[in-house]
Amino acid sequence: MSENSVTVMFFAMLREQRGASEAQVTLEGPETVGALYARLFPPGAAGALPVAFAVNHAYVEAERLLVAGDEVAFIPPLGGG
Amino acid sequence: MSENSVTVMFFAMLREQRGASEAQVTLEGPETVGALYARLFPPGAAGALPVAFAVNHAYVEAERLLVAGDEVAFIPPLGGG
Amino acid sequence: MLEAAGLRVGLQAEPIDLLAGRDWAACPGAGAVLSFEGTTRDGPPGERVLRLEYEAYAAMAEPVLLALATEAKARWGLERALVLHRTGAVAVGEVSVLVVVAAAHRREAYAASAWLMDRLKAEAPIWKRELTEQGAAWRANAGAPPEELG
Amino acid sequence: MLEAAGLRVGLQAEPIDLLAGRDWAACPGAGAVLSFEGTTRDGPPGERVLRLEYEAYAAMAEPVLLALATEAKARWGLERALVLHRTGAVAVGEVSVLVVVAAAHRREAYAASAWLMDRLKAEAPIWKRELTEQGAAWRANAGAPPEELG
Repeated sequence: MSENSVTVMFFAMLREQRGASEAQVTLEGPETVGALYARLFPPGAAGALPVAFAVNHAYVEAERLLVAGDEVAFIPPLGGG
Repeated sequence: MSENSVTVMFFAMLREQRGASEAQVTLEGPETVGALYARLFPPGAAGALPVAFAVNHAYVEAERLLVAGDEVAFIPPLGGG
Repeated sequence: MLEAAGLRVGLQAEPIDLLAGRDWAACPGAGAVLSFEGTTRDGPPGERVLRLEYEAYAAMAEPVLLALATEAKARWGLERALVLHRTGAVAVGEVSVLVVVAAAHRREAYAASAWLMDRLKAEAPIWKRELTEQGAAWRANAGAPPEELG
Repeated sequence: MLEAAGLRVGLQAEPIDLLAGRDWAACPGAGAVLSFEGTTRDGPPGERVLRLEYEAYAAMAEPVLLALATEAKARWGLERALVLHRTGAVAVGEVSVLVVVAAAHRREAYAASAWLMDRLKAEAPIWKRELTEQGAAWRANAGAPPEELG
């Protein structure tokens, strides 16, 4: 784990696409959670989904800047209930 | 039971006032269910209550004319639930 | 107890069995099963409720409940509807009324159940006498004057 | 499972016990106990549902459910609120979610329970994969786009 990395959690269809339920990802300088998602799941690419974002178990806006050690989750459309 | 009588059912506080849960009452000529109630529980007398009326197990208006053999019920304020 | 297709209503002196009612209502087409229990609530100190006593005009109350359940089933497309009401003495904490509805989707279940309870309180010929430390009194439902009926 | 005063929420792989949840929620101050069960609905012939599979972000979902229950309790003055959600495989007819609320009066119980289900579907990080005769597919809740969150 690099000094500037975050933990990223993948669920449901995103987990299936990645073939992994979590990953350590090194931040590219100051990076927002929205930018990180676009980097990992490029817009227009197959499987890019509308998602919500969570950092450290709470919903956040796409503009939220990440810091080393954050637990990041991309939240695809929910199906609970 | 007279040829021109109805069965009257008393419930809750009306039953307690009458000291009976039902009675055979002879109709006084053409009589509505509202008139019968006013006869048995005179307005202004202690215990006269706002009631609804049922004949043969269905709610009816006070103006409903009674016929021999009807099962009449005076329905004091409800408390089910 | 009265039954019709997908409907069951009744008065009973015995305690009400939530699980039996719920199991009767659940079915493959139901995505939502909603069980409402009205329970005897205790009062504050000095007005402790000892028990309730329910009196019903059974020959009329069961048909009224069946008519309400029939209307709810048609109006909200319910799969099943069950309404059971106690008669006689009901202790604090016991269930006096159980309404279970099963529907494909939850919004219909909530709307139908709330409507059934509203109409039951306003239309079912059932009376309640409350026995507290202070004595006994007949308790009428708020918002259900008999003038609304008929 | 997370607990706070009058609140209990949790994810569980085991079947949900309605009666245990209801007994936990019932209390002397509650005149209304409302139990919502979301059940796995079968599809029409040719689209028969074999089972559902729920996946949850447990470290986030339980706090989200506790926050929702806390808000509902404060907003409607509930006595108790319980929210349990299954994870893993859930067969047709089984309960995937149980919401039990206990309140002094029924109107608060209905409003709080319906609100809790709406918010759970829109906010709890839980996903559903449906296995039918036709294959498997992730099923998103209607009206709960992730854009609404954050």
